[in-house]
Amino acid sequence: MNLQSILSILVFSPLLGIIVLAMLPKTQEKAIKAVGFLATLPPLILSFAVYAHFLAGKSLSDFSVSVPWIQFHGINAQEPIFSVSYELAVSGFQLVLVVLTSVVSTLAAIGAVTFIKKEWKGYFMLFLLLVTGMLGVFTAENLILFFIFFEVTLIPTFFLIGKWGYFEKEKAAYSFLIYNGLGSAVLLIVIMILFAKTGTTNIELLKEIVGDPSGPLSADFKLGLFIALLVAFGVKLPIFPLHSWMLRVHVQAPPSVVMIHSGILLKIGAYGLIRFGMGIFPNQFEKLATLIAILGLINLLYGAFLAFIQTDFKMVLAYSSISHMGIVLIGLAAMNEAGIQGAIFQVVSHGLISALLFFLVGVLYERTETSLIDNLGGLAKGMPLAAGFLLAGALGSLGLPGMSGFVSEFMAFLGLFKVQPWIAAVGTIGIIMTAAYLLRAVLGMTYGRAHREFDGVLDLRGVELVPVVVLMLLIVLIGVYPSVLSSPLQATLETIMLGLGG
Amino acid sequence: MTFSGEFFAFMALALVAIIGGVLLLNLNKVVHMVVALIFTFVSIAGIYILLSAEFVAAVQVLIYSGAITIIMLFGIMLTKPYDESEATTGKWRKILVFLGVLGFAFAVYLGIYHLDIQQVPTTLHEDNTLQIGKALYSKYIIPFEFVSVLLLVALIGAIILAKREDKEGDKE
Amino acid sequence: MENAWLIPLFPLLSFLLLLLIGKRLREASAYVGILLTLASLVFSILVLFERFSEPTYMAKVNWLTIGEVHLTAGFEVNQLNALMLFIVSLVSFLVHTYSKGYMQGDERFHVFYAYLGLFTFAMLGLVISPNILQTYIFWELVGVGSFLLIGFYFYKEEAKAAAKKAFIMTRIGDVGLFIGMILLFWQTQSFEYSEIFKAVEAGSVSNTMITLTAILIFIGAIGKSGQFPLHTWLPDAMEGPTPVSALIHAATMVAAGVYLVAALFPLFLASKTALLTVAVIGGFTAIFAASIGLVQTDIKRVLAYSTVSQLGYMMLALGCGGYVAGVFHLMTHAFFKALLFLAAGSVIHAVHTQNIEEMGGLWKKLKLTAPLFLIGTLAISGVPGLSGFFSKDEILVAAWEGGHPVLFLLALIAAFMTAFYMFRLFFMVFTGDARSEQRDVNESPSVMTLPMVLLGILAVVAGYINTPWFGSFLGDWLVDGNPILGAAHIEGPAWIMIAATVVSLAGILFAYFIYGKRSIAPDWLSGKGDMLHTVVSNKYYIDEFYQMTVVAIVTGFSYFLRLIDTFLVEGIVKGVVGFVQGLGRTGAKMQSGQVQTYGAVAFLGLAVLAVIYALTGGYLR
Amino acid sequence: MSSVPASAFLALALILFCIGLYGALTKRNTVIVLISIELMLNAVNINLVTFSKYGVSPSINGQVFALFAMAVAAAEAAVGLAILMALYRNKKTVHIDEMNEMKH
Repeated sequence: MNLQSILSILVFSPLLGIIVLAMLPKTQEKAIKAVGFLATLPPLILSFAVYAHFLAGKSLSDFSVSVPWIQFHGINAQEPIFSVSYELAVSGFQLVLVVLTSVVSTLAAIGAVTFIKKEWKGYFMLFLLLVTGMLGVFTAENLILFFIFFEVTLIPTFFLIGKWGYFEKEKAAYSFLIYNGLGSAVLLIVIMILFAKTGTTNIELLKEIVGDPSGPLSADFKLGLFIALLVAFGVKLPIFPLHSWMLRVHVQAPPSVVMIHSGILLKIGAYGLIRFGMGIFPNQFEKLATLIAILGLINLLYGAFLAFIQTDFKMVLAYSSISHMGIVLIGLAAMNEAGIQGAIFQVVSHGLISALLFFLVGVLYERTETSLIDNLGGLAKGMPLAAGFLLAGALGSLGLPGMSGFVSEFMAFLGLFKVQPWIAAVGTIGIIMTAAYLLRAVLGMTYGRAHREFDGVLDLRGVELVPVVVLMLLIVLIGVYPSVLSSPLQATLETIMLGLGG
Repeated sequence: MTFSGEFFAFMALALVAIIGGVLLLNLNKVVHMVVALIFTFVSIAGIYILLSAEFVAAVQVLIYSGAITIIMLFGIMLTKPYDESEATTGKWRKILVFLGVLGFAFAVYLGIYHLDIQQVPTTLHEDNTLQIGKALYSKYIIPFEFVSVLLLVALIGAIILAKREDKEGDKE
Repeated sequence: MENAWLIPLFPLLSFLLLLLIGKRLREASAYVGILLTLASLVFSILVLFERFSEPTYMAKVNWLTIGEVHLTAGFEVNQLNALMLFIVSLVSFLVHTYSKGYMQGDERFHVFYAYLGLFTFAMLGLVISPNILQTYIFWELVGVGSFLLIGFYFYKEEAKAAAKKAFIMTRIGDVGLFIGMILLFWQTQSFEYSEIFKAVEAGSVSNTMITLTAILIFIGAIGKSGQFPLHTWLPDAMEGPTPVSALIHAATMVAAGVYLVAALFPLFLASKTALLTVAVIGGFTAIFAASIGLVQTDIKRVLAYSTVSQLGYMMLALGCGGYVAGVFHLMTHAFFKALLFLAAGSVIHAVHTQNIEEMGGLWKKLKLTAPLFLIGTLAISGVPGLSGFFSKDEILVAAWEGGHPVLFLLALIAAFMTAFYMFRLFFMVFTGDARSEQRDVNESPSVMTLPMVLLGILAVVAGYINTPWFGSFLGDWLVDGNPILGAAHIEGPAWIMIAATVVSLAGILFAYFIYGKRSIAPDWLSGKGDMLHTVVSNKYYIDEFYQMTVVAIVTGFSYFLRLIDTFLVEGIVKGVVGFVQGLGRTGAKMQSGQVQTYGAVAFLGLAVLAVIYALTGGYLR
Repeated sequence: MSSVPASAFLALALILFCIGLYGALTKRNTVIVLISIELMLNAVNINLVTFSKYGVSPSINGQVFALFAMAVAAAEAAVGLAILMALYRNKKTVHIDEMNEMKH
C-alpha cells in the first residue's frame, strides 16, 4: 500500500462503517453493533502500523500527504494566491494522540454495546463520524482542515449527548454546543485573520511567517491572536472559568460518549494549545507563561477543592478532569522539556484514566441506578472486580507511581519547579487534595457498609472486562515504561524547544 | 447636448412612465392603479424601441400591457379589494421606507453618475428579431427550454392553487 | 549481587499470580506467597553475605528521557540496602507464614496474600533504589500497599476511615519529599544519591537550599514514620489485620522514613539546622507518643504508640549524628516489634478482643505466646542483655555526645515510659485473673508460633552484633568506605548505660507494683491529674484539632468555592444566557409574520449599507 | 451617435425601480404589491436592454436576458395571483398586513 494514502484511509475508514450502517435495517441490532465496533478497527490497526513504522526507525514524514484543494486569488490580482491544500501528516506527538484516539474509540464502541439502550443505528453512525473527526483533528496539517474536522467532532457529540444521555441531556447538549460553538467561532476568527494576512494556513509555514519579526504581523497583534487562541482552546480544555459546560456533559452524557469526550475531545484543547499556541506563537506564549501557570494552578486547586465536596461521583470525576487539566497548563507554562513532556503525558494519561473511570461509573450506574456516593457503599463485596478496578483507576488518577498519572504529574511539576517554584509549591497542595477527594469518593462507594442492599448486582463480566483491562494495562505500561510514550515525542519537543529558544 | 428627436421621444416616454408609476402609488381605486400602470408599461416599450430592441418592445406590449395587466384585473375582480379595514401598520413605516428608498436611489444614482462607458456603434437594430432568434436557438437553447418548462410548471401550479376545493365549493 | 534486582520481583510475581488465579487457589495462595518470599529471603541473605566481602554494586538502565536529562532506574547494593533487604524479606517471610494461620478461613484469603506480595515488592524495591526518584516511586507504592492492607476489612467503617487517613496523611508528607526531591534535582541535575552527595560535598548547592531540601525530605519521613505532627494515622492503621501491623506498621514501612533519612544522611549532615530538626522532632515524638501509650487500652494501639515512640528514637539518633545507632535500632526494633505484634495477634486470635481490660491471666493458657511476648517486652524496655538494650544505649550515647542534653533527658524519660507501659500491657494481659469470660482460649497453631519463636531468638541475639563489649561489627561494616557517615561506634560515658538500665528497670518495677502486684491502685496515677489523664487518653486531641482546623478549613474553602462556582461562574453564564434569551424574546415579538415588514426591514438594512458604501467609498478603495 | 446618454436610461430605470419598491413595501392590497414587483422587474429589464446597447461590449445578450426575465415575470404573476386567490378564499382578505401565517 502506498504509505501516503495510509493517513487518509486511517481518518476516513470509519465513514465506510457509516455507509454500511446506513444500508442495514434498524432491526438488525446485532449486525449494527458488530459493524459499529468493526468500523473502529481499521484506524486502530493502521495507527499501530504507523507506530510500528516509527519504532522501526523510519521517518514519520513518509506518511505526509499534500494535495492542492482550494485555490483562489486575492481581491487584486497582484496579491498572492490563497491556497488551502489537503494536508495530512503525523509527527510523534500527533501519532501518540492518534493511537490514543483509536484505542479509546474502539473501547468506547465496546462500551456502547453495554450502555446504549436504544437506536443503535443512529448512535453508531454519529459515533463513527465523531471518530473520523477526531482522527482528522490530530492529523490535519493546516488550520482550515483542522477547523473542519474540529467542527465535525462538535455536531455528532451534540446529538450523542442530546439523544442518548440522562435526564438533563438536552440542557447538557446545548451548553456543550454553545460553549464550544463560541470557542470555535473565536478559533475561526483567528484562523481567518492568519489566512488573510499570510495567505497560508499550513502550520509549518505559519511558524516561519509568525516567527519572523519583520513579517506581516505586529507584535501586539500576535499577542492578541494568541490570547484569542488561548480562549478558544481554553473552552475546550476547559480553563476556569469556562468549565461549567463540561460538568454537565460529564454528568449527563452516556458513559461511552463521556469516555470519548473526557478521553479525547478535551485533549483537543491541549493539543491545540501545544501545537498552535506554543508552536506558532512561542514568544507570545513565553510572555504569558506566568499567567498560564497561574491559570493552571487555579484549575488544579479549584477542581480539586470542588471535587472534595461533591456528592455525585460523576461530578467528582468531572471536577477532577478540571483539576488534571490544570496540570497540563502547569506543565506547558514551565516552557521546558520536562514541563511540556509532562503536559503531553498528562494529556494521554488522563485520556486513558478518565476513560477507564467513566466506563466503570457507567457500569455502576447501570447496575445500581445511582452514582451518588452516599447511596452506594460496600460495593467491594458485591462487585469486587469493578470496585478493584475503580480503586486502581483512582490510584492512577491521583498519581500513584507505576501508573501513567505519576509520570505526567512528576514531569509537569519538575518543569514548573525550575521556573516558578512558588506556584509549583502551592500547586502541590493539589496533589494532596487529589488523594483526598478521590479516596473519599471511591472508598465511600466501595468500602464501608452498604447503604442499600444490592441484591443480584452483577460484577464486571464478559465483554465489559475488555476496555477495563486494556486501559489498565496501558496505564500501567506508560507508568512503568514511559519511554514507550516519550520516544515518539522527542522530535516534537525539540522543535518546540527550538521555537521557544528563538 | 443637442435636442434631437430621439431626445424628445425619450423625455416624453420617460415622463409618461414616471407619471404612470406615481399614479400607481397615489390613486385610490385599485382598477385605476392598474390602468395607470398600463401607461408605464407601454412607454417602457417605447423606451425599448429607442434602445434598438424592437422585439423586446413588442413582447413588452404583449406580455405586460396585455397579459399581466389582464391577469391583475381578473385578480382584482375575483377578490373584494375595497373592504375598508384599518391598516395595522403605522405611518412610520411608510416614512422609513420612503427615506430608505431615497437613500438607496441616491447611492445607486452616484454609481450611475460616475458611470463612464465608451459608446460603441452597434448593429442591434438591424434584423433585431433575427438576431434574437439566432441567439435564443443557439447559445441560449438550454435556458430557453428551461423557461418553457418553467412556464408549464407555473401554469399547472397556478391552476392547482387557484382551483376551488370541492368541499369548500359545497359550503358556498 | 548482580541479581539483587530479582529480590523484589518474587513478591511482585506473587502479587500478579494471586491476582489472576488466587480465586482458584484459595488457601493454597499462602504457599505461593510464602515460597516466593522465601526465595526473596534466600537471595537477600546471599546478597547480604556477598556484601560483607565485596564493594557496593550498582546497575541502572535508562527509564525516561527529558530533553538532555536521562532518568535512570536501577538498583544498588550498599551496606544499608543489603541490611534492609535482609530485614524486610525476613520479616515479610515470617509474616507471610504467620498469616497462613491467622487469616485462616477468611473469604478473601488470596487477596490478602496478593496485597502482602505487592507491599513486599514495593518495600524491597524501596530499599534497593539507587536514586531518590525511584525511592519516591516505591515510597508511594509502599503507601498503597499499606493503604490496601489497612483497609482489608473494607466493610468496616473504621477500617475505611483508617485507610483513607493513612493514605492522605502520608501523602502530605510525600509531597514534602516530592518537592524536596525536585528542588534537589534542579540544584544538582541528578536524582542519583551518589551525584547528589558529590554535589553537596563540592559545595555547589547553597546552604539554604540544602537545609530546605533536607527538611522537605524529612517531612516525607515524618509522614511515613508517623512522627509528630503526622503521627495520627499510625495508631488508626491498627484496624488492619494484625500480621499487617507487624509487617508494615512496625517493622518495615514505618521504618522507611528512618531509612530515607539514613540513605540521605550526607545531605542532612551538611546542614546543622536540618539535623537539629530531625533530632527535635524525633525526641519530641518519642516522649509524646510514649505518654499516649501509657493510657491506651487497646493492645494494638499501645504497640502502635510504642512504635511511633521508637521511631522517634531512631530519628533522634540520626538527628544527633548517630547514623549507626539509628540504623541499629531500626534493625533491632524491626525484630522485637514484629515479635510483639505477632504475639499480640496470637493473643487476639485466642481471645477475640483487643481490649486489654478484658484480658488477664493468659500466661497459663498461652504457654508459648506469653514468654515470647515477655521477650519482646523486655527487649523494647531496654533490659540489659536483649537487643533493645544495646541499640537504645547507642542512641542515648549519640544524643549525649551529639551535645543535646535536653533531648537526652527526653529520651531517658521516654525510655522509662516505654518500660512502664509495655509492662503495664504485659501484666494486664498475662497476669492476674481473667477480667471477662474467655472460652476456648487455645494456643495458636505452629505456623503462627514458629515465626514468633524465630523473631524471639533474633530479638534476643540481634543486639550482639554491635555492642560496646563484643565490638561494633555492624557499625564498622555500615560506615566502611563512607567516613562521612560518622564513627562506627561512639564511646560514651559508662553512666549512660547504667542510667538507661536503671530507668527501664524502674519503669518495669513501677508497672509491676501497679498492674502486677496491684499494691498501688491503677487509678493512683490517673486520679492525680484528671485533666491530664483525659487529655492524654484522648491523644492530646490532635485528631480533633486536625478535624477542626485542617479538615474544616478545606471543607469550608471547598464550599466557598462551590458558592463561587454556582453564583459567580454560573451566574455570569446565566446572565449571558438571560441576556441572549431576552434578546431572542424581543426579536420574537418583532416577528409579526408579515412578509411586507420583513421585506421592509431587509431593504432598510440594504439601504443603510448602500448609503454607507456610497458615502465612504467602501472597502475596495 | 445617440444624443440620449446611457445614464439617462439608467436613471429612468432607477426611478421606476424605486417607485416599484416603495409600492411593494407600503401598499396594503396584495394585487398592487404584485404589480409593483412587476414594475421593479421592468426597471431591471430597462437596465438590461440599455447595457445591451450601451455596455462595454454591446451584444444581443442583454435583450435575450430581458426576454427571459419577462417570461419568468409572467410565470410569477400567474402563480402569485393563484396564491392570492387561494389565500383570499381562506382568509377573505387581500390585505397583506392581515396575512401573518409566518408567525411562529
